[in-house]
Amino acid sequence: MDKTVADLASAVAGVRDGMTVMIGGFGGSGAPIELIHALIDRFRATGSPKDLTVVNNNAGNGHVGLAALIEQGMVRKLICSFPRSADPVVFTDRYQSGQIELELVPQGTLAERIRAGGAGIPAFYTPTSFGTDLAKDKPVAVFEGRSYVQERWLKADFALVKAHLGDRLGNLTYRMAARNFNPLMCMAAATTIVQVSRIVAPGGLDPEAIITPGIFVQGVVEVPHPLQEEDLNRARATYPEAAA
Amino acid sequence: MDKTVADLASAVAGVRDGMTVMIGGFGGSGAPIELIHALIDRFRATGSPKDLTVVNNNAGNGHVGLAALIEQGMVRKLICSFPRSADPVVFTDRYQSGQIELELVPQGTLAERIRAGGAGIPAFYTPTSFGTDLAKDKPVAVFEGRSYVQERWLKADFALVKAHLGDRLGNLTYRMAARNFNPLMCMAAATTIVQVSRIVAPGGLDPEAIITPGIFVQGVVEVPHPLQEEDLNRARATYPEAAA
Amino acid sequence: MTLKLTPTQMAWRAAQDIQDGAYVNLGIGFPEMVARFQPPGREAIFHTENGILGFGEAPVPGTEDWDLINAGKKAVTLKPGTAFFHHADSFAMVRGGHLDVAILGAYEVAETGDLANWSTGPKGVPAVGGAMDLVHGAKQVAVITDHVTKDGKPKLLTRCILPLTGVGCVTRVYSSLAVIDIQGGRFVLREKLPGLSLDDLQNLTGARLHLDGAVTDLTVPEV
Amino acid sequence: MTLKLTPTQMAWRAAQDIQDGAYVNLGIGFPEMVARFQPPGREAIFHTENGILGFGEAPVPGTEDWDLINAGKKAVTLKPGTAFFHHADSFAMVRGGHLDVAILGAYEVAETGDLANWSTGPKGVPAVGGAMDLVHGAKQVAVITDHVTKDGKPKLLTRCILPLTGVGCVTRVYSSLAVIDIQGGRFVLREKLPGLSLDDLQNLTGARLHLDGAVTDLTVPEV
Repeated sequence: MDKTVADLASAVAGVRDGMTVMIGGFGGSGAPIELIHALIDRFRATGSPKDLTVVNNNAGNGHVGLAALIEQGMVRKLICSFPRSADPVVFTDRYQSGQIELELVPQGTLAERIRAGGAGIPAFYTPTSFGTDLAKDKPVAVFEGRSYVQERWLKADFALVKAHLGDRLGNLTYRMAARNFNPLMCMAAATTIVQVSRIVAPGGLDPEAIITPGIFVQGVVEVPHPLQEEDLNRARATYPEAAA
Repeated sequence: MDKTVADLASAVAGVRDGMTVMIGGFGGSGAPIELIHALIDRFRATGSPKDLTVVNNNAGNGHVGLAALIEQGMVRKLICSFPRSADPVVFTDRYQSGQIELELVPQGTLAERIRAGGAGIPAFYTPTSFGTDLAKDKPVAVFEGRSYVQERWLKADFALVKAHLGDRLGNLTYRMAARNFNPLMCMAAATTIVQVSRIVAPGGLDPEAIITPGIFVQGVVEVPHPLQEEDLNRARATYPEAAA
Repeated sequence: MTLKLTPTQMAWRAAQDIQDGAYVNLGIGFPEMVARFQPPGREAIFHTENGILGFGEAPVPGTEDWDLINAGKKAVTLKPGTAFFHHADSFAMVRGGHLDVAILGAYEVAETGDLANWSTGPKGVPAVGGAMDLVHGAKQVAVITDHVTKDGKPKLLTRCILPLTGVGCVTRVYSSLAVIDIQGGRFVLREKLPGLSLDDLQNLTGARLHLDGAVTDLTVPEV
Repeated sequence: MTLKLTPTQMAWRAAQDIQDGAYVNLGIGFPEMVARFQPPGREAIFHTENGILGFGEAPVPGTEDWDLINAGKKAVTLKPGTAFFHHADSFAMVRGGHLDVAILGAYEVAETGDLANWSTGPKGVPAVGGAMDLVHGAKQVAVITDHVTKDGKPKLLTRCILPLTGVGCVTRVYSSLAVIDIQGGRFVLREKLPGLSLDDLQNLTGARLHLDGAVTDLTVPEV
């Protein structure tokens, strides 16, 4: 069994028009910038994939990564908790002109819905959002005298994930707070594609410290020195690079 | 902040009559034998704690650990998935003579109910047990054309847990498959008491490899060479030791 | 002529259907033997409910580590790439549909795919373990079972009589006499022992056996 | 005489109530400043939604690691005992009641404990983050807020007008003028700025202030 993929283009080749794609990261930490840019490259060459529904905590920052994906017009709908950032102009403009749909989900509910999708739990109850506009039209139930909102699982066709180390079986570790939504999205997608800084031999990861066991992963591509969104934005980068 | 406790007797001193106590382990692996025996010592000295509701995957094996706790008559009710073992005579006798109540829960549902207790999720839906005797009287709902059973969270007054290494903040690692229910029970109990093989200084555990962050732990006691239930049973041990 | 397959032979037959790279959970007891018969060149990855993925064979006796056991509480070993996780993550793998195959034992299987394998009735101490989870989790749920009970009564039935483990969950039966798929609420015969007539097999089966294409010989080496 | 506390001073006051060993989540913005003012001898452990427990102060500028940030996307540092975990575990800590204190900002707080702090209405891009989770998770949910809006209108009300973040969740308010508990659906005044009369404070408050024991002076150093 070998889940390694030779290059970024092959890694994202399965993403098609209209799919739901979970993209890991919290702001720039744990954001799989190279995988996102590979999707953009294909779209610019072939016109596809487009009409994507993207699940991410945020809505991009500046003009790279998720913001660039949105800027290209590839995203029809965004499911997120916090579509604001230091430079949210790309999402804000499209949202306010009605070019992108937004499903706003409280952050903990978003995480739990994704986990539920991966764990085969179609619905659960949470106190979060009870009595607020975000609970509108959702079933409510009382347990032990307290009111809870029913939330549904969230699944995806693809997950694009950034990890730190990986092996050919798909076992993964993460780097500090870049872990965030990434391990959950690995569980909830039919096909999970991961960029790692280094591929190690099986046994090269401590079995006690593997955060994502390989069963949740379908493809692993090595990206040795991954770009960090924060660094790109401080350098005012855009993707694709502005014409020279 | 220092959660370390000097000795086993102090560690279990808070467990009182009628409490619900989660006890970690799957069979003997991860079973906190010394903490259980400390409870037995107190019961034999003071007549308390008794009328306990115990949550464990199993029902004890032989005459040590959980089996010994049951043999002492301290357990009123057991919530478990598999009350059988190589030597299940203690539980079997008491169950068949009506001296102990049994709530049988499918293993994955048991794990998820405990996690839900720890995560503030009062209820969730699972396909497990739909259409079976174990779903009797439980609400059923259809999601996306499939039927699911509603299950409720499970919480406890105390959790007795076995980990491998721990620090004074309560951060824990486990040893191989001795992890099992232990990290979940840490989350679901009002007071979690952990026996570890060694207490290390904060920073002595890799922050990427901490399985239970200290927020879920209230007490840590060092038990340097913990007994293994399987070894005790192979030596036909009993607790307390048969009179010489 | 083979009168019926041994449990070991059923395990061998079941092993032939496991693809390279498949994630597999083997139930306690006979199904555990499936791991011994992986065809050369295929690498299945075994999952156990108590939190290990990719474990290896039994250790040399005397070298057991009792923190490294499978769901049957038997000692196993590490392999390169083994991963540990807690019970909620383990059953997320099961319930979430991440396993390719689960192979379980059976008291009774119905043509509807219903399975009874956890309780023989109100007597004794009930125990369910992970069986009710496994039947709903894996993409394929296969059963290894004698075709009939010790008293010669059919175990493949129109409806289960014993308490159910799951409804409509079994997809394939490896019996001591035949390989049978469950499709659209029907038993579809795929393979039977050579020398066993279709009529004889039908007489030992508590529900109608349907044909859908050729029935091939179920031939298994002496293992 | 202090006319009103600065946000930094409110943060200082809130910090005085955090006990040794408390697990604390500080909302994005002003509440983050609370961490600076831990009284000597007390060690609170800070939680951030994006998966860190027990992180340290901001790093020296230029040494930031952008994989080590807080929920406000600001760089933080490691400390001995820091632990990382994923988002579902992070919100299990929140929703499961494991935090002792959450300190948040507010647009409006009602005497019922209702909080509005996520949306100023249908204009603009809505964003909620973890606020709706935090208000239901921590044992104490405190708010740091100016007592009145920039236009001088009360932010402490009988009922919130803006979209709610949570119902009946706030237990204490650290305002720029007073410290107020919410108990049994009432604002109970605990401390007020010296020199500010009860009548003047009541006039700046949109719901009745109740007394329950002595009202002490709210005295805060210039921080």
